[in-house]
Amino acid sequence: MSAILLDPIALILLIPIGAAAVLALLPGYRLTSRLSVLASLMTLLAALSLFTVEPAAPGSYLLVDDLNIVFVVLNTFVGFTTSVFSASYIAHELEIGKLTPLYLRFYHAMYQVLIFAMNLALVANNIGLMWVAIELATLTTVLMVGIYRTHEALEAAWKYFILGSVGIALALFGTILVYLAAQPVVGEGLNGMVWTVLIERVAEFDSALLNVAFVFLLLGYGTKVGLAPLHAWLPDAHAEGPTPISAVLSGLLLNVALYAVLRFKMLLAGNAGAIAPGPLLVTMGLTSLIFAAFMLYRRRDVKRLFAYSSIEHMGIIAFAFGMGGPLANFAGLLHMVMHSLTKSAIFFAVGHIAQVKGTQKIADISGLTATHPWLGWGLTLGVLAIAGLPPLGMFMTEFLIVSSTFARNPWLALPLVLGLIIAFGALLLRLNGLAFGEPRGSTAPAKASYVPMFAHLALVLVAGIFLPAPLVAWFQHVASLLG
Amino acid sequence: MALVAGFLAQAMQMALVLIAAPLLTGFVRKVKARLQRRRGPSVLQPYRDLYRLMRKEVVLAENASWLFRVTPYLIFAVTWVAASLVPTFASGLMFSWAADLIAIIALLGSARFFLALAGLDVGTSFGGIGSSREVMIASLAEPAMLLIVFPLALVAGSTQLSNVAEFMVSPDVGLRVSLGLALIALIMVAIAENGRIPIDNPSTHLELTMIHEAMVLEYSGRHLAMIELAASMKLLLYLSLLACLFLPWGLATQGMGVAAYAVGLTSYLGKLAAGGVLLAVFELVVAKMRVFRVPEFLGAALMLGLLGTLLLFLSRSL
Amino acid sequence: MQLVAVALACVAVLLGAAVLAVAVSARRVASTVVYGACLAASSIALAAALVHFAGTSPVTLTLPLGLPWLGAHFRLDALAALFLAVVNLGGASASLYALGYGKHEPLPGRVLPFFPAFLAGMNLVVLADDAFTFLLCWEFMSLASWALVMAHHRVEDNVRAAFIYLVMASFGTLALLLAFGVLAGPDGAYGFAAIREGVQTPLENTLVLALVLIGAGSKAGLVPLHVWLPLAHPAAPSHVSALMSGVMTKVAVYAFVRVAFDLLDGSDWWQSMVVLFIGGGTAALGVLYALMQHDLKRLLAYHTVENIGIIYIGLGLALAFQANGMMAATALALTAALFHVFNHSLFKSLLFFGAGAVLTATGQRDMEALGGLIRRMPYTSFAFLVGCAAISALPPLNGFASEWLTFQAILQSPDLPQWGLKFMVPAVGGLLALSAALAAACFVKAFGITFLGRPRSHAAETAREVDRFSLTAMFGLAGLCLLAGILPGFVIDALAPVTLSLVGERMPAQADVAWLSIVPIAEARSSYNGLLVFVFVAFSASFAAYIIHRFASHALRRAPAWDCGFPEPSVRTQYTAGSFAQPIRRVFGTLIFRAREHVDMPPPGDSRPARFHVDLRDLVWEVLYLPVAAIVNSTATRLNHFQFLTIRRYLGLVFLALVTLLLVLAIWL
Amino acid sequence: MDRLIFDIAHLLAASLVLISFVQLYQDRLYALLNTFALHAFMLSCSVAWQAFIQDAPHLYITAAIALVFKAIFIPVALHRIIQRLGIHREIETVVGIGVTMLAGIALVALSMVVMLQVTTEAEPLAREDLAFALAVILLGLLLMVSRRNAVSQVVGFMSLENGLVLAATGARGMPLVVEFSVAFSILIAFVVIGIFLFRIRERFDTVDVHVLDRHRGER
Repeated sequence: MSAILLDPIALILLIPIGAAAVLALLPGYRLTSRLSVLASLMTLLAALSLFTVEPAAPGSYLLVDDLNIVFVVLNTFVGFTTSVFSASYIAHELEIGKLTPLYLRFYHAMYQVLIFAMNLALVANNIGLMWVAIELATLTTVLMVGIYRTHEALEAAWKYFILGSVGIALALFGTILVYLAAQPVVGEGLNGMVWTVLIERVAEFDSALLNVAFVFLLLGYGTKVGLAPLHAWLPDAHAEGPTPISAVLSGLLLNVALYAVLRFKMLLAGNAGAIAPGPLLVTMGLTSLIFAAFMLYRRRDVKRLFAYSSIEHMGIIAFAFGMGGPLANFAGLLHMVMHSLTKSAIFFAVGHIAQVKGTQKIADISGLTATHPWLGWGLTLGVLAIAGLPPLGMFMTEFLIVSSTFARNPWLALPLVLGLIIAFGALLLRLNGLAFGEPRGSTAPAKASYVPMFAHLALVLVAGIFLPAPLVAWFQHVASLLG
Repeated sequence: MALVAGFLAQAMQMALVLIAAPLLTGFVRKVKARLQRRRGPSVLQPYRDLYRLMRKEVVLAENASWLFRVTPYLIFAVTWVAASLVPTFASGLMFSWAADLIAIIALLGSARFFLALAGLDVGTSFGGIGSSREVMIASLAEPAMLLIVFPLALVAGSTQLSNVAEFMVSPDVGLRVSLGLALIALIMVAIAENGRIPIDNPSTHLELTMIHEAMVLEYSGRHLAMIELAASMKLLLYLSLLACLFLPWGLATQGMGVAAYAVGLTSYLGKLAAGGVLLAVFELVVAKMRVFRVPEFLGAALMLGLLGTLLLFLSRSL
Repeated sequence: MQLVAVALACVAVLLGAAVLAVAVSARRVASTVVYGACLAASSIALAAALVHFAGTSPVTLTLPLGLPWLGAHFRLDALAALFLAVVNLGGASASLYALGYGKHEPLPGRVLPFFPAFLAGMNLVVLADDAFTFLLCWEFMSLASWALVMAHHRVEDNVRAAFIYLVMASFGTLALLLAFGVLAGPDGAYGFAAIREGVQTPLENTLVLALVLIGAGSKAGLVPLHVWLPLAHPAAPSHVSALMSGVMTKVAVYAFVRVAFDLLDGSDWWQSMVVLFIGGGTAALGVLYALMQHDLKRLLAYHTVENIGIIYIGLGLALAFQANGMMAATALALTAALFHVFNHSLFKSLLFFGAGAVLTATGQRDMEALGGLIRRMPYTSFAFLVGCAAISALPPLNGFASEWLTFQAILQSPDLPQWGLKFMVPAVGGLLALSAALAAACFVKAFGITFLGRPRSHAAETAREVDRFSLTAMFGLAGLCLLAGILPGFVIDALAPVTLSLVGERMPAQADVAWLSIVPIAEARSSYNGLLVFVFVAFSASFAAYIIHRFASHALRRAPAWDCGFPEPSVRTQYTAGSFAQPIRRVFGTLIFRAREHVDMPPPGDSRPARFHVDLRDLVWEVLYLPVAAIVNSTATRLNHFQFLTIRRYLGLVFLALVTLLLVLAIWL
Repeated sequence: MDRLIFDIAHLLAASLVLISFVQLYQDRLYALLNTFALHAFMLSCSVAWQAFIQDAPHLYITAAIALVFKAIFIPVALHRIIQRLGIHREIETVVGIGVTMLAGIALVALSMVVMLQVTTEAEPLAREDLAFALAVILLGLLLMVSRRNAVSQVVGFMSLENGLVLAATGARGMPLVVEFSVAFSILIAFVVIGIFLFRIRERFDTVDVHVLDRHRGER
């Protein structure tokens, strides 16, 4: 028992689920939100301690390797900061009566469940378990998106739910196919789904089955990643749900799904006869990038705007991993981390802005830097970051992706650059409207917690200029794993 | 000793252009009058005018600034320097290398720049008319002039007037189409630059037609004298430019001695006289053109210059 | 003594000042402190750059920043030192000017933090020695200047200008990024040292050159990529406009020179034709646009476009000569270009300072509302006059010296073997001459309408001379313009190590030519002596003045101007900027701007005033940019339907994707 | 004996595909529900058969779930909902039934082609089963996208899921099958509850008819 409690892997799963159970019972939002923050913090610490303890030999269910530890740490960190943010955010929602204490309790519990589900999906060594975890994560987020119970919210949740379920179904079929491919080689039973076993025997699998499997998995988990044309649920879910959830969706859930795709990409890469997954990813990545870039121009709801920018960046990341090679993979990983941090920071800012201005309509928000300097400049910094301007982190990644792509395949670089510049224009246009010009809307001071936002932005800023050598070595190793 | 001689020669040239300039103006007027069957004023009339102007008091517009008062001296000085850098009776003078043809053009340009500013200084509409038309003409005349420089410089392999002149007397010039074109273009530019008919009428005072006169309308007394003198020096400059570029015969070179200088001087005066007569005749036979015909006139000069350059390449390559 | 370390330390100081500014921007002393720090840092960096000219062996330094496995490489060689000097000269003078000018800033919080950052960015670009650091600093520079353009963000036009500016900037950055992608190769050898070793195929060479021409050109303001420049430069506070116009465009030129002459190994002759063509067109169009402006700062911005054109003409010539191995001529052309870079940074900063002074004194940028300032602000107007004379290439000032060198380089063209170049270069020379002449016309207008004549507005009547700092900065620059004009030989010799390191050839040493005159190729071909011309003019002017005042009259009577019989003419009867430019507009405008004049003359007995107005069209904008915007717009509108599909349709999309992929599997595998 | 085992499994699987076609053909809701019940029943038979031949007792649970939950409970519940909400009895199709059928045939062909590339090392049973399962899944999706009624789309989703279960059970010794089927039953329960909760009448897209008149998110 004690062994389990000391085992960080167990901890990052047990703490959230336990906290969820407790939070579901406790009344009073001050206490609950504090508790939620505490739990998230402990989870984060547990995740960090993964670096210290030598991971045990992977069991048939759980696994920690260099790839997913990056995700886990990122996941728990953003989970923590978001819980801090939601403490102040939800308090405000409670004041204006958008939420009742009951829903609040529900919210915090669900939040922890979500963290649990995502952590589980990340550390699962079993593709079946991973699937279950991701479905769980989907269901919890569905419930959270619908939490305001406005028609728009319910509608968004419904759309998310239906599309998500179909995606999940496809993913499951893919999983079954993988098992079928593995079964003749590794024998019947659990082994056929254990990741570590699969990856080492994959060379002998039936490649045709793997191809079909990958198609289903790509579409299934790709729906979660929000790659066009499977993205439909994403903007509405972001726009109608509570902002912390938008932050978590963009910052984490998309990554988790992407992580799943990456796992199976590695699997396919291991099999000589199978199709190269790269071109598929590149195509979907470019499609998402360019599609989202154009969609940015017509957005009137600020949260939808940034939801589409998430699609755009997922496109870039998918593109990078699709290109493969040490540079592109490194850039892809880094870009994913940067995007999580930045996008959640932006949603923190947007959440408070929406609360202050009492609207999410871009047209009704203006001149923030003049009225709310902290929020305004924070937002500006964040948008400049996702627009890929230095000295913020994403400049480096985009630099690596574009330059290496152009050197290897110019014809792919052109649409990439096109999409980037178009998206840039749209984001900048909206930023000008939001942060500058004659102020519009309420100028009441914001009761906001700036710490999470600026913590994220600070990290992004530092990463843009200086990356500590161990981290780099780590990423390079992971990049080499991704092949 | 040679140094002193050089200084003397240079000083002589400066004095020469200063003295000869009004004479040339007077001469041209005289010839025109004669051709119009008038007696006309004496050839020395310009000197008298200058003298009288200098003795007069200056009537200065109330809101004229310091620039307005400095400009006449500036223009005079710049034109004088420019004029004395063009070989007149002798080439290769002491300081002739201080500025090549391009620099001389630019010097005239700066004179015009300040004159145009002076035109705007008082803030009457006449000054405005004058300046704006002047710069319009200049903006075409200067490039035309530079395009004329190209063929010359390319033929002679130098933009240094003395060298060009020496090259022109040397046998290996030959007869070249491009030089002919350049000559015509240069004459057209010279007419425009000096505000002679058909571009401008130096003796008009009808507001709508005047250009140069409009700019200097507010000037009086010694200031006007300076400007008049500068104007006539400019005319002289262009004539001597034509002379030393296209008929450089009899031109002495630095240090050939007094005799050669004397020959050069006489030949130079002869060229001036010929040029003056031709100018007068030309002014009589053509009519002044509308201001907005001028661009076409100068555009033609510009094209001739460019054509000259291109033809030059052809003839060189042959 | 590691000079590059010194320079980087200065950069660190600047960045520190930026951070400090964020904290203290609310205080009164803030601007003094920040600009003081900038002044100190830039001066030290300037000193470092100048010292480096003495010993010209490149010094490098690597910091553990930027790309982790590469590190941030910095290198101070002759070229970098030259541009470092230009940058910091501009920076120092701007800071000095701002010590006074900055006091009038209504929103110091939006200027103070970004000004030092901007300076730092420009310094770093010049020092950077690997592609990543270079581009990072390049884009950082754009970003900082964007924030400065955005400083007065409540003005609609500024926001628009800033938007167009940053989009164009990052467009350029992407172009450069692609260029470096080609140079670095697939395995990402981003260090300039590695790139120098590498050898490019002709295709790669052409690609890189084209991309750099676009990338650097969009920042420098080459037509047709110039559209942002006349919008953004005037929008910023004047000392920033001075930096953007006078210095940042030079950093762009630096980028081009660095890649085209240093990183690339040689180029082809027809490539140089493209550069020449663009350069000539830019020069001529830029000045024509400038002539049509009434806004003083916008006029100056368009002149930046023109001068960049002149610089690129020089660079194009250098490429042409280099491609044909005419090294002496290459050195001449390159020197001319770099000399003009230096000169333009001087007088363009000076002119923008002047415009800023006018702006603070009258609150007006519109020339139609100015006039007569020479009487209210004598010192400013004198300095501005010097600047006008210099940019109009009037001897003996520095503008003429560099343009004269360019002409000398053009005169080397007949030795070029290719017919295309033979014919092109003189034509470009014609364009150069045209733009020089038009520039003079334009500055007669700028100075005459703004400072001469009678005040056209109350603000102009009550203007007051500006503070001491601003005047010091302006007179300092004016002095430098004169010095560089009368002693060009020293500048040319200072540029020799640069050309040596880039093309392995230099102009003949000017220091030992008699009488300090300059000789591009040989005494017999051409020579020019600014000092002598200056002395002659000064002497003969004062001589004439002395004689007359001594021996003739010096009486003087003030009287009303000749009013042609209409007493007390209103100030409206003066020539305005528009009417002054009218003849030239008639000549060129109808073709280039589709200029149309409309006269609305009321019938007799109607008391309403007659109206005359001209509409000009910016063809570049209409032909190139509006269509792009339209395409993006319509595409966005069309794609936007995907936001409003029904769930069934979305499922249909998923279904379609699935079936397609399965078909792909079934058919192609 | 082997031959017989194989044939029965094959038969059951094929019958699922057949019933999917029948579903495509339906144009009345009640009839559709009945066919779906049949579909589920067939599935449970096939699962049971698999349980028997693989002697994997846990599969009987799956079979039971399929029988009780899908073949009986859900259809009944949907009947009730249809009555309660007064949903139209006719099914609005996007394209004609015939076209849908043709598309269905094409899909079946496609799934065959895709699966036939699977090398024959994989035991033939699994291979055939997979082909059928894929066909059922695609047909289910087709049903979802070619019908306008919420209920019929739910039915489509459920038959898609039946295909999944078929595949999962067809895979010899597949772990977690029960968990999967449970998880999916939960999903389906959610869907049905959602339909009831959100008063979804005809259209799937809007959670309430009134919303159609209101502005939607962006419009």
